[in-house]
Amino acid sequence: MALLEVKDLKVYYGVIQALKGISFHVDKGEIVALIGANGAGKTTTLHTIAGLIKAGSGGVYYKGNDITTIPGHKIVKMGMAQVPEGRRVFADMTVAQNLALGAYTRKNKAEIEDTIEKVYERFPRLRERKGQFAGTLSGGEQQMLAMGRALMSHPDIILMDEPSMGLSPLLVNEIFDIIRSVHEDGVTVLLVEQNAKKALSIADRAYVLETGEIKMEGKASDLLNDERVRKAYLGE
Amino acid sequence: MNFLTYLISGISLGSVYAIIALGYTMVYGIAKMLNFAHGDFIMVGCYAIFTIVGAFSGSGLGMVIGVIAATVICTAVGVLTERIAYRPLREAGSPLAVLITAIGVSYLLENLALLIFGSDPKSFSSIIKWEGITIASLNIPGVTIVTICVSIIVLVLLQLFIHKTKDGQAMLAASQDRGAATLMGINVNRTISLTFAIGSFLAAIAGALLCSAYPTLNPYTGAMPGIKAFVAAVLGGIGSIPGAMIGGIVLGVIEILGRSYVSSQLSDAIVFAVLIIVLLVKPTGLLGKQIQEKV
Amino acid sequence: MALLDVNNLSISFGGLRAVDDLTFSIEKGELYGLIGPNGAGKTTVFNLLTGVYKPTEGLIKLDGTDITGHTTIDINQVGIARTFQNIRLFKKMSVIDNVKVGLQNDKELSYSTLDGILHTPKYRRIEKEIEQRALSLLAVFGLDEEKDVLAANLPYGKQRKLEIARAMATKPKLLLLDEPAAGMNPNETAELMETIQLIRDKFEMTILLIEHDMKLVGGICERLTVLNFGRVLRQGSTKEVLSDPEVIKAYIGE
Amino acid sequence: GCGSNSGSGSGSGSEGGSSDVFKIGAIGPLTGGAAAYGNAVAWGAQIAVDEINAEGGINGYRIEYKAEDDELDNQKSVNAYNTLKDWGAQFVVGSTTSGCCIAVADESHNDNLFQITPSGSAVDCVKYDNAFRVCFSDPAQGTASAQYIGTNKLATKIAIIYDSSDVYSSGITETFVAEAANQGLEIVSQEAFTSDSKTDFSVQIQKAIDGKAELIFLPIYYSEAALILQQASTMGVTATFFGCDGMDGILGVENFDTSLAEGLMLLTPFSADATDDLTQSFVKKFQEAHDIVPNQFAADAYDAVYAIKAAAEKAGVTPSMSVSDICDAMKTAMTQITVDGLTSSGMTWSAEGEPTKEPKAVVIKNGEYVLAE
Amino acid sequence: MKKILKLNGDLTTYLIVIAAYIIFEILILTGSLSSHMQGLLVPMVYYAIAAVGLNLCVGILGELSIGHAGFMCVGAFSSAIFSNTFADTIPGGIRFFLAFVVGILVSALFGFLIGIPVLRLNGDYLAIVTLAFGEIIKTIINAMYVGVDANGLHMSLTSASDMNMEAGGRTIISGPMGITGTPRDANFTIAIVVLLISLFIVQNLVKSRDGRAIMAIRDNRIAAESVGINITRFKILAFTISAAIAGAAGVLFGHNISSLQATSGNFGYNISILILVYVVLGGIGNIKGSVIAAAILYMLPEMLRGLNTYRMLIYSIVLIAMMLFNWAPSARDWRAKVLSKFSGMRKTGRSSK
Ligand SMILES: Nc1ncnc2c1ncn2[C@@H]1O[C@H](COP(=O)(O)OP(=O)(O)OP(=O)(O)O)[C@@H](O)[C@H]1O
Ligand SMILES: Nc1ncnc2c1ncn2[C@@H]1O[C@H](COP(=O)(O)OP(=O)(O)OP(=O)(O)O)[C@@H](O)[C@H]1O
Ligand SMILES: [Mg+2]
Ligand SMILES: [Mg+2]
Repeated sequence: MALLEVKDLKVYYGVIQALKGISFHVDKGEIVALIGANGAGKTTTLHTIAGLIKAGSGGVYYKGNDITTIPGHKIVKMGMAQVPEGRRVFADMTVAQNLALGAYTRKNKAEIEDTIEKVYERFPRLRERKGQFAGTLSGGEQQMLAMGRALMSHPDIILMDEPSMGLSPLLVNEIFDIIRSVHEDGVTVLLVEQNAKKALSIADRAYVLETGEIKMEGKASDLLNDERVRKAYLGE
Repeated sequence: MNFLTYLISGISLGSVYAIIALGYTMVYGIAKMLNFAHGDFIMVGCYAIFTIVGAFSGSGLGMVIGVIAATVICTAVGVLTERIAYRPLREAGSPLAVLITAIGVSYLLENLALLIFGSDPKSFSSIIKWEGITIASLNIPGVTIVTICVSIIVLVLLQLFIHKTKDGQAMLAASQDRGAATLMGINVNRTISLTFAIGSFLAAIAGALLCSAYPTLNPYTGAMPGIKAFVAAVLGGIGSIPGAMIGGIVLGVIEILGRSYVSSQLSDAIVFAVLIIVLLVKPTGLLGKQIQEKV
Repeated sequence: MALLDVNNLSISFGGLRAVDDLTFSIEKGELYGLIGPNGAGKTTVFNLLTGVYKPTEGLIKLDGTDITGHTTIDINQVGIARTFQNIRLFKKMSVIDNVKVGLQNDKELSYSTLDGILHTPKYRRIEKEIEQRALSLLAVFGLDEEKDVLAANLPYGKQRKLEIARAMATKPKLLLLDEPAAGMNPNETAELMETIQLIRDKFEMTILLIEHDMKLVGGICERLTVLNFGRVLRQGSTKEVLSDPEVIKAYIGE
Repeated sequence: GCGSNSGSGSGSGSEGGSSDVFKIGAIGPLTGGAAAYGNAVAWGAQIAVDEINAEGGINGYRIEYKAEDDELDNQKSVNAYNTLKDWGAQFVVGSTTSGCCIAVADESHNDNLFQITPSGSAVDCVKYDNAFRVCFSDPAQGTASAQYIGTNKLATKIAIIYDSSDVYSSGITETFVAEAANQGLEIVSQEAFTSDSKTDFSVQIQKAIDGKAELIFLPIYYSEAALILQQASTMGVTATFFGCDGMDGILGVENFDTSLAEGLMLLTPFSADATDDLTQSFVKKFQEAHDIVPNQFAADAYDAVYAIKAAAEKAGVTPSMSVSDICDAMKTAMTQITVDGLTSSGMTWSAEGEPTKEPKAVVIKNGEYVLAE
Repeated sequence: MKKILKLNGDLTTYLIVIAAYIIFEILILTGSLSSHMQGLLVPMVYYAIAAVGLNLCVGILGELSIGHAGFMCVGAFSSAIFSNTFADTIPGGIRFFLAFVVGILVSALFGFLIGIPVLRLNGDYLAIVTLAFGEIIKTIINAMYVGVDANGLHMSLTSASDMNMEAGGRTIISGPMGITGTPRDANFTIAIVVLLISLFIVQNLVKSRDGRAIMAIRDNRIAAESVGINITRFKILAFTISAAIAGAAGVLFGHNISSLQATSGNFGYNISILILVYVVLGGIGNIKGSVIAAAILYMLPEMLRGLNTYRMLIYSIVLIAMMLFNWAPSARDWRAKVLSKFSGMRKTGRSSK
């Protein structure tokens, strides 16, 4: 059974239809990439799954439960975390406070401490900037914070919305390494990326989203070699 | 000597503003809305105490029950108001929409009170019977001492709550980015309800102290202190809890000193003029932190 | 003479020296890149150049005029315009109005407040011209079709383009672009590269850009400065810099 | 609703109306911060109307009565007046407060509609010949108070606490101060408060103490006075307090510790504790209906309705006459009547609209009003 | 096609106003409008004017002001002083015109002077300072005595006698009593003309360079600076015009009633808020909406007079309900659905976001 399944999802912004009935699934332990051009509806998809936007019709199923109408905060408790587009760190709070909020759904203090330590190990820059207000961090630092914050909830699945945006090449590589290692720790990943090459290279499977519809799907390695994908998304 | 007397009067008045401002700033800082009905929540609390104490004909027990019942009633009114009138507008994209609704709620509460309790003023019997302390013919009224103590306790508790508890952190998070807060697993609606619950709970306490210090009650009792407390909250720095406390005291002292040394007709103008000057010198209030927007 | 001359520029935030003793210069007509790891101080340099922050030390000269410590508004008049890392459009205004705001200080396109209120013939004539100028700028980015859309409703990539169009409308001598390709896919990036070159050639602007996309940097920048911890790590021609082992180690990786 | 109003207002305009009843309208703040005064007027007049109707009306015609809210706002007061006019009112009791009353008087003068204000005490309230009042004018009260204090040698050092944002209060204060000089009284402090800051009076009271005032003059309304008395008692004030007609009602403030008002003197034409039958029956009816003790506003309004009755009967007006004709007849009749009312017996009116009545000085003893001397 | 529609957006505003004017005039002429309704017309219009002015500040400039009643107050008093002083020397029509000039200039001056320091503040801090200014103006006028005698103007902030006027001097402002006996020059026609002019100024301004600069500042101050927009200049420009329009409303206010006082009920912060209610309910930045909302909301409590004591209660409930209906996203979605059902032809409706 799929860990996360989206069935015929339609989403509207007022009269604009952003998603025109998309279906896909993510199995436990997979990395699934969702690629597509600007405005294709990737962020909309993630927001709808996480319960931030109401679905027009269709359904979202997670761990066998219908979560289409479940409020966002409860979905997080069910073990889903998200690294949102544009980072959305809590600007007036310190790095440490941001991380602590990431563990909002968790109770065990010792375990939380443990996770914080792990996050700091992954992102030494965050340890250096512990006490700095998140709003004054550089773009890359904020991205690390957003990622660390999502990891704090110890999720089963993590949805990432363009985690490499605005990062230096070195860090992009690092971020993908981190995604890989997060995945190796047993976290399922749904990855939205503009950097299709990198995304496809670490993903198991992938979907291509175009103007609200899924246009292609398949094994990531196959898509990486697909002529159309290469032309449209890899710039070759 | 006189100066000291006035200073004490100022602190007395200021302590009442301060305790109101604490509740105000709580809602203001977290829900990011000017709850213009806050003053009227206070009035609701006053009437609750008045009615219940009256029913128990002024026995000591009546006071206690009165205050407890008032906090319960106020909290309920606050939470209900938020649920019915403010929550549907939260995603409307304009804090002004909620502001206007709050004004509607303010009218509603005032006119309800007018219908239920009538327009005639009622005299409130202070719930604090203590005369206070007298040092060399200077009397510090009991109400003032109690009000200041309560304000300080509230201040400390609020600070601890916001900075040390999960719910407090959730409030801060929700105040900055509700979507991101949801992604942390925070129930934003519940958090904001909680904020209103605390704010209105404090309104009841403030009401008890306001009416003990200035024992008269009519449907509009809360309006002016509410506005003054709002001014105090801004003077202290929006969203800053210690700021609200200091802002309240400073406002009270300025009002009284202005009235005694400059002009009793123009004391309101003096208060507001000082506010303007402070804000021009320190654009985010006394304790407000200037958060620079990262470009 | 260089168009932009930056000498020993520094700024501190609290204890942090975000930009530390930076010196570089850009010739007229150059396409210059500013790269470096996240948090190296690149955006801060832009903020210093445009007067958002006042430098703790150092000197900035544009076309021979000292602009150190001047206000953003003055600096724009002297000839620097920019885009922002976190897009800053006039969201509740239409696409074309965003560009028209950029034309605000054009002497040829100005009329008095009274003309504006009374909608005098002068107003009509000049507004027509403004409209045309704005449209032709939008056309450069293929945004003319969407001229009446609210800026907030544009997809991300187009928002970035609109920001560039708006900055160009102020007719700057030097255009600063902060990560123009962020959030774009390779195809869109390639398109953008062409547009940037076109801007330089056709509009005779000098361009300083910050970018993490090495394809773009390598493809269009002539010279680079690499910042690391606020200090210059390496400076020189693109080819040299990108193959420098230190730069690779600190920034590019692999 | 408006539909029905505009119906009755149309056609014949406001002239006449249904010809078998008299219509009396009252205006005052029924909501808002001054609602206590407006409601007192509305209810006081209502009692008079009910009594008159029970006894067969005016000249045999029943009275219809209606009160309109003005929220203490001049413009709204005019709106209220217009509503009453549309309704067909031939007599207006109001407005309750001075500012509103002046604004309305301008309208009623244009329409030549008879107006009698129970409590609009500013001079200009009755500047037109169609307008009369029941209460004393501000100057009259200020002067009378100073004279009373001077003649009875109550004190020589006087402190004043007044509401500088209120027409009534500042009007009395001004004439009081002027007359005080003639009476050889020394004003040791004259401190104001405003409608926006009427919770804390410590400064004003302290200045009175510092000035060693023997008497504190409070030309203000009872709701603020109640608060001042409470604060003064905690500050240990020993001076006598002296108020005007607005002070009446202080004993009626629910839950008020009347011992605080012990010794308070006020120059008022009405006291709810008076033992005469008229007062007693009025107070009883009022309390039954509204659960509170009536104050001088209510009494003034009651008297205003009886003044209308007396004048209307004197002039022999009928509902079928036009509003303007009624008014003209009333103008003359008002100067010819004598009314024994709650606020004075043997009240008469001058053509200027001013009443002639004896102010009573009362003092509060054992929680009750007692005639002074 | 689109362009014509857009142009019509402004035109409809004028048309609505003119149509309303004609309808009311016909009703008056045929005698079918009650005096109550007739008396409401001028106030309704001056509140609409004030709302248009405030919308310029709140909707276009994006700065919350809760002190606009203060500008109305300044406009009302300055013009009333003028009219009172020259009541006998200048004939009615010209005098009223000059009164407008005086009222507008003085309130514009206040707007300008207050704007300079105040507009440096942000958001709610600015709001509270405008509130403070409004209250200061009100308090001072309320305590002010002004009179003229042979020696010229006299002023006092304590009492009439402190002005030390010679006998025969005339008091113009008499403390809390304010000004009485101002000639009642205002009428519905003039009010409508002033409203049309205010609409013309604001709507045209919005479509000009300066208007765009003002809106740019509202949307993103930092970006506006980056393209060389002089923030202070345009903020003050907008604020001053906004104050001047409020002042014009004040002139009508002062000349529509004989007794003018600076009470809280006339010019206090709650009146500023009342005007803000019109602006928000009508739609922030929507000039036409302000006019309509002001008209409806001013009329509403008056129409409810029949409900007696329940009047203000019902009013408050209606206000809350209207806000929820107009602003709540759920209500908006619902309305959009209903609308699209009704007008199947207009399939391609534009999103309002
Ligand atoms: N709040 C909104 N209101 C109206 N339209 C919106 C809104 N948010 C998104 N859209 C539109 O919905 C469509 C899908 O947007 P979405 O943000 O999901 O795209 P995306 O694939 O994440 O793009 P990007 O790569 O730019 O992040 C776009 O056309 C966008 O303009
Ligand atoms: N206003 C500020 N207050 C405190 N620190 C700041 C401020 N602005 C920037 N910084 C710090 O200065 C450093 C440089 O930031 P800057 O934004 O210039 O980085 P950058 O090179 O643009 O990085 P990126 O590529 O991630 O955008 C960062 O460490 C950042 O946290
Ligand atoms: Mg996206
Ligand atoms: Mg940067």
